[in-house]
Amino acid sequence: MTSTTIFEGGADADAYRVLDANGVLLEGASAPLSSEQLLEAFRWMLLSRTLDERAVSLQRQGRIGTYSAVYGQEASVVGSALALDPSRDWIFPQYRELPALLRHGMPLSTLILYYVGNPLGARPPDGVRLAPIQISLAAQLPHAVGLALGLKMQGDDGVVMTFCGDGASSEGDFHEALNLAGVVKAPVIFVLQNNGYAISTPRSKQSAAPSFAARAAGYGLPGVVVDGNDLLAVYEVARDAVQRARAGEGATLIESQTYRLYPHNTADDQSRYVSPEELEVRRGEDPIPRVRNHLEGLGVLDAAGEAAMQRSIDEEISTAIADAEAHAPANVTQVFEHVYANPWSRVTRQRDEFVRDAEGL
Amino acid sequence: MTSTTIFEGGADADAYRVLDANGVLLEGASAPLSSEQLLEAFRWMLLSRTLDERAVSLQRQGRIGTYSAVYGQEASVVGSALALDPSRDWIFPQYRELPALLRHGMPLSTLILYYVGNPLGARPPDGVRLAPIQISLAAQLPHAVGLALGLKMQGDDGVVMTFCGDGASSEGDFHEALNLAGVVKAPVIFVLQNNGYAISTPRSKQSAAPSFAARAAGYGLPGVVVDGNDLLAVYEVARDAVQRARAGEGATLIESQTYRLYPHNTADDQSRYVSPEELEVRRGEDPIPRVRNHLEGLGVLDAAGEAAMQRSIDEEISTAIADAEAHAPANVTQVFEHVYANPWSRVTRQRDEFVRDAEGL
Amino acid sequence: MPVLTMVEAIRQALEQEMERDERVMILGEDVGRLGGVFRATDGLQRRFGEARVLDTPLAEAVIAGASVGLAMSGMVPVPEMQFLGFTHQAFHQIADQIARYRFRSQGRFSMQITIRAPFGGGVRTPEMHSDALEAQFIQSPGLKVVMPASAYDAKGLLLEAIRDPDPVLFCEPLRGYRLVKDEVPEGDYTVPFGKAKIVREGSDVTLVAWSAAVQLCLRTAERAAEEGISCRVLDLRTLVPLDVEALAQCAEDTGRVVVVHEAPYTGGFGAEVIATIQEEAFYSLEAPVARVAAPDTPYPIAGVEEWYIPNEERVLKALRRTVGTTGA
Amino acid sequence: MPVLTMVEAIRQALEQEMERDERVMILGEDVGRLGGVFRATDGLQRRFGEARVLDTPLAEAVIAGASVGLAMSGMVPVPEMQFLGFTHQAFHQIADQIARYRFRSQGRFSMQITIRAPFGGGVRTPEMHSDALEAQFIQSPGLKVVMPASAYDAKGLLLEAIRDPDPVLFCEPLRGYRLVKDEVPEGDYTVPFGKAKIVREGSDVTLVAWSAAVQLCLRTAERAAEEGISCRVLDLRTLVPLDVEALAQCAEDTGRVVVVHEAPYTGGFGAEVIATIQEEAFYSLEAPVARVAAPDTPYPIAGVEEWYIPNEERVLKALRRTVGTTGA
Ligand SMILES: Cc1ncc(C[n+]2csc(CCOP(=O)(O)OP(=O)(O)O)c2C)c(N)n1
Ligand SMILES: Cc1ncc(C[n+]2csc(CCOP(=O)(O)OP(=O)(O)O)c2C)c(N)n1
Ligand SMILES: [Mg+2]
Ligand SMILES: [Mg+2]
Repeated sequence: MTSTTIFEGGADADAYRVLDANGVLLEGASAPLSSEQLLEAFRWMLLSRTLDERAVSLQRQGRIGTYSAVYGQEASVVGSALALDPSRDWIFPQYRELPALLRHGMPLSTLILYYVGNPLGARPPDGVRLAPIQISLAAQLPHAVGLALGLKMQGDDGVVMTFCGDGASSEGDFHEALNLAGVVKAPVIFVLQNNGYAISTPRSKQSAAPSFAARAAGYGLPGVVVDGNDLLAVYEVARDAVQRARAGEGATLIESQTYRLYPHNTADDQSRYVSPEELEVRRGEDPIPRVRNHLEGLGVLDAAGEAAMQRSIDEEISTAIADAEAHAPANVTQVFEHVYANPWSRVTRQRDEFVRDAEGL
Repeated sequence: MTSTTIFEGGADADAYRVLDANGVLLEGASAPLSSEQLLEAFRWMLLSRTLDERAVSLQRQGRIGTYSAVYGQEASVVGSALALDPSRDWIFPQYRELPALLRHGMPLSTLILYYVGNPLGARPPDGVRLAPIQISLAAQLPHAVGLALGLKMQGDDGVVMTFCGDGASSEGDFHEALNLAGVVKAPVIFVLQNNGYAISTPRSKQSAAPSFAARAAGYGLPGVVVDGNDLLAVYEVARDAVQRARAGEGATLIESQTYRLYPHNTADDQSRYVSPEELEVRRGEDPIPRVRNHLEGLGVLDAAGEAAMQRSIDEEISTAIADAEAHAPANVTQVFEHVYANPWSRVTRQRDEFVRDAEGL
Repeated sequence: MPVLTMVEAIRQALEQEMERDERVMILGEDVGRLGGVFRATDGLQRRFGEARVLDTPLAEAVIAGASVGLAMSGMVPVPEMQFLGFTHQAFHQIADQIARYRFRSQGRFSMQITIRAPFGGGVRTPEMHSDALEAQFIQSPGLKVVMPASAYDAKGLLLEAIRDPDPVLFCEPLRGYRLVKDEVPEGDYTVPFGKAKIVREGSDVTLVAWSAAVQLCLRTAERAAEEGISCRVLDLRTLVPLDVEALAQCAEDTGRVVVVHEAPYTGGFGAEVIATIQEEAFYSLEAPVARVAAPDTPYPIAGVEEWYIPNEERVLKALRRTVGTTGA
Repeated sequence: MPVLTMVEAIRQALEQEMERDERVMILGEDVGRLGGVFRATDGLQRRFGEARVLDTPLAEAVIAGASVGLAMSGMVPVPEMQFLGFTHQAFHQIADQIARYRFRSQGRFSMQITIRAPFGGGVRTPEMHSDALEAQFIQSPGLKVVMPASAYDAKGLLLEAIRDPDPVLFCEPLRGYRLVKDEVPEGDYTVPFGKAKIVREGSDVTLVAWSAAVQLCLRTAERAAEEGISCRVLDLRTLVPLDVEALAQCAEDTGRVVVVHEAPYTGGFGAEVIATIQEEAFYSLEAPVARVAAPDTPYPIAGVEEWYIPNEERVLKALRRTVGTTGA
């Protein structure tokens, strides 16, 4: 396998940027977030990264199932989610947006329960405006449009943000959803995280489009390309899209150009399709040091401050893992619950029999 | 139902044109077709129109099933098909492209057999590079890409043309097919006939895109908008796309802006959703008088010439109808033929039983 | 009581329910100004506006998929698939999203969605339009599958479906739209799911059917009576939930059963009817349960469809064979 | 003879057939450089090039749909669906296009296409990945449905499938990929469709199964033997074509039958097995045919799947009940 010099992933030269590679504000740019907001964002990013590392090790120990890390995409995910108001806005995730879900109100221990394999882990608490993680790629996009339309019909001023990958964007559902969103002017923001790969399939084989944002014009929507490793740029672009949606101006497609620094998931072997050179280059574009530098430049974060932050994160994660592992184990009745609001006789009979059998064992 | 002044259908001001509304070459334009080719094209258009009228009346008499007329779209269909070489190129139709199929080698009597309800009517003769009429909207687009890719892999210099409607272009298959065509640089031409309606659904409710051709950029393909009622312009645009495809430069999306002057099909009642004013305006853009004027201007057609042409067309159609109606009626074995190359025992048993039963009746 | 055709009964149910519950909305291809290609939604857009009777782009997956989000937002969507055959374009949204969203979200989100879809042969319309695909949706737990055979049931079952918090695939027989006419109360009523109906009494054999095949069975039962065969006809009305008890009871009462459906033979819902009967009433059966169905071939073009779909002769033949057979 | 795992046998079949017939090509998500998420196509792109082992965009409908055109062009496509659950995204292309294109074109175009798709539970992978959807494809006349249970059959049936001018859905059990190992000839051989195989002899009862459930039945038969129940195990191998004769013969020989599958109970292919048996061998049956299946609920998350999919205890229970029952 020869490594090429044209790498997959990373941001185009003309992608929207606020920070330079070292986290310094570009000339003429102004920061769209206050120092407190920046610190909050940085903590979510750090929490996400720490969680990834812990989860990968839990998976190795067999304590949780297959896990897909956010690693490398923290600015893209956190920057987008920060533009939302959790008390009125909704998120429809794919599966690689954990810090967005947490910030939106999903308890960490519940999320871990999901990875442990307990059905209850999939349930967002009442009031948390969040759809379950989606396995069927791009299937969440039509849902997001429907919910946005429903809010609009009912005079609710909430907006909907939905995430999908560069790979998922090749599905028919992507097209049908964006087209409908255009026609009904649904208050929805499509965040397409282009992280260079769909499992092993590189961006260049996913589409011949110069950018995924170029697709927006075909639906009468604005399309934006943003450097997905620039937290401030992602936030700004997302905030504008949310404002437009809330103002009744309809949907936006945001292509957030980032990079998946970890393998697809804990079962994947990245070395089969990513060259060490490419990985090396992309590691240099890690969004976390970029925000850290910016915060240090602002004088609102130093090594001691970050260490304290890290300690509180470690503790938060440990507590959540302990809570999830202390949760009552899943049981046979969960196979039957919430299938129907009104289950029919055969299902009820099956449940009774399965429960009896399980007790008999 | 209030009629609006913004009509659906018809060509945008900036659509590519060669002829003016009266069939006169625009300044600086040159005709891409010789007089003989123009006469051939005109004859196909006239044949198509005559066939529509005959078919509608056959349907009223119960001699054929539901029929979708080409009426109004003759320049769009014929102009596109003329760019193909039937001895090496392929067509994947939707269902509203009859003259293209005929010109490509489909016998008229076979087509009529299809409308009569005989399964054999769906079979293009061996050697005719044509796919069957497609009922499932947009499903033919992936097929066309696959065939184009297969030709390319085998070093065959054929190209593939496939048609779809403005309505069909909202299907997920449209997106998946164009995206794959871009990636593999398939020699395929997508002719999207935007005739203003999908049954009753107007163009404006089908998509908020400024043009359907605007979608091409999202697949890395060239997209062209052409006045679909201008035979010469359609031909020129299609010819260029065919040349590009044959030269290994990949696919093109052509949006041919035309208008469906008849109801969707013989079961439809257009007056429920099209205002008389709109229809009146669009009738004035009928492509047939436009070519006729052009031919008369060239001095290669006069009233007597057209009358002779019309007579030969009438005769051709009458003969084809007579042939189709003289064809042996469909029989029960046709329910079972060509389902499997190697039918399994139960199907064979069913066939034997059904045939016995039918004979017993 | 007024006599309505099935399509009129369906339209009436939709109109009354939209009137009663402002969360109810319709979306689909050509449902608005045209009133649907079969006029099932005729006049509803004029009455309830373009938002609640939404003409969508031509894209079945997003019609189904948007319904998921609409339901989450508190609306009660009644999407129309122009033909059941085109549910295939939306299969992933129906089978994997609508059917399972309650389960996936562990009860957080209800999918109060009724997908209406006409289907069935005998009206000279081509494949995909005519295909009887009900069996393909049975293996989608979470989804209910409703198949009315009369105008009365069409209204009552549709009102039940729209009000049911569970998602429903509501299949309407094309052939019945205008041909089936019966008395339909003007007021509000529902027909419960999972209760099959004996639409004709008889003692020698039970004909089990649903949707348009019920009329075929009734006609054939008349002819069978002339031959001295007394047929009970059981209309299942809903396939999920299945009225297991009624099937067992009929098998016990008549000892012989013939199941009739328009879908292909192998793997059709007739197989489930047989499996259920032999599980529940094995010792009552005096003869194998016979199936009358389309052959294992695709829906053909109009010129040959008369041979394809079950007809009175084929049902009669199965009846004669079943009744002529004596127990072991 | 070399002992191979199922996934190795599949890879070998693909490699040998691509070698033998240059029209054969593979397309799908991650089939190339990665060699497929389960390594079924490992090394094939290196050997046969990027055109014949094509990494496609992530879009199942066009993977299936392009295969139609590729077959028309004279290629022999072997598309891979990364998981059977994602055939739902391509359902319209598989059921309405691939399955029917020969019929629709009246024999003009052959669909020599083999769609490979892994599926099945017990490997802690989530819904859609684990769903056993075979019954949903039975009502697509024109399509053959193949479900190998051993490495030997996987290779032989796959070679048969690729060479069959009819389209085949070839379902590979995830659980068997690495766990099932048996002797596989290195050379060329095919296993014919429609011939079920008795994989264990027995006289009291027949266990009917396919795919991963065959191993479950073999293990359970061992335990049943300890209880004095002698089980025959019949591996159907292909559902379409169905070996009707073998089913009838087993029912005649053992008088009692239990059918086991991973898919949900209602409307699963078990119903067809039962319907066929009672049609063909009604008078030989000494007890109702029992079904062991998943319940009528969606495939659940890993923590509860052990209760969901059939296990030895549930099969044993059905065996005891069926054998304990005496004829009427
Ligand atoms: C419809 C569907 N097809 C295939 C898969 C298998 N699959 C899971 S993740 C994945 C790649 C997704 O890539 P992308 O959308 O770019 O997201 P990323 O993993 O890069 O975040 C694939 C093919 C799936 N889950 N759903
Ligand atoms: C997948 C699918 N959905 C719905 C239909 C029903 N239908 C047949 S024609 C049609 C309108 C097609 O409009 P368009 O693509 O613009 O083509 P036109 O009829 O205008 O030529 C519809 C909705 C279908 N045939 N296939
Ligand atoms: Mg990606
Ligand atoms: Mg149109």
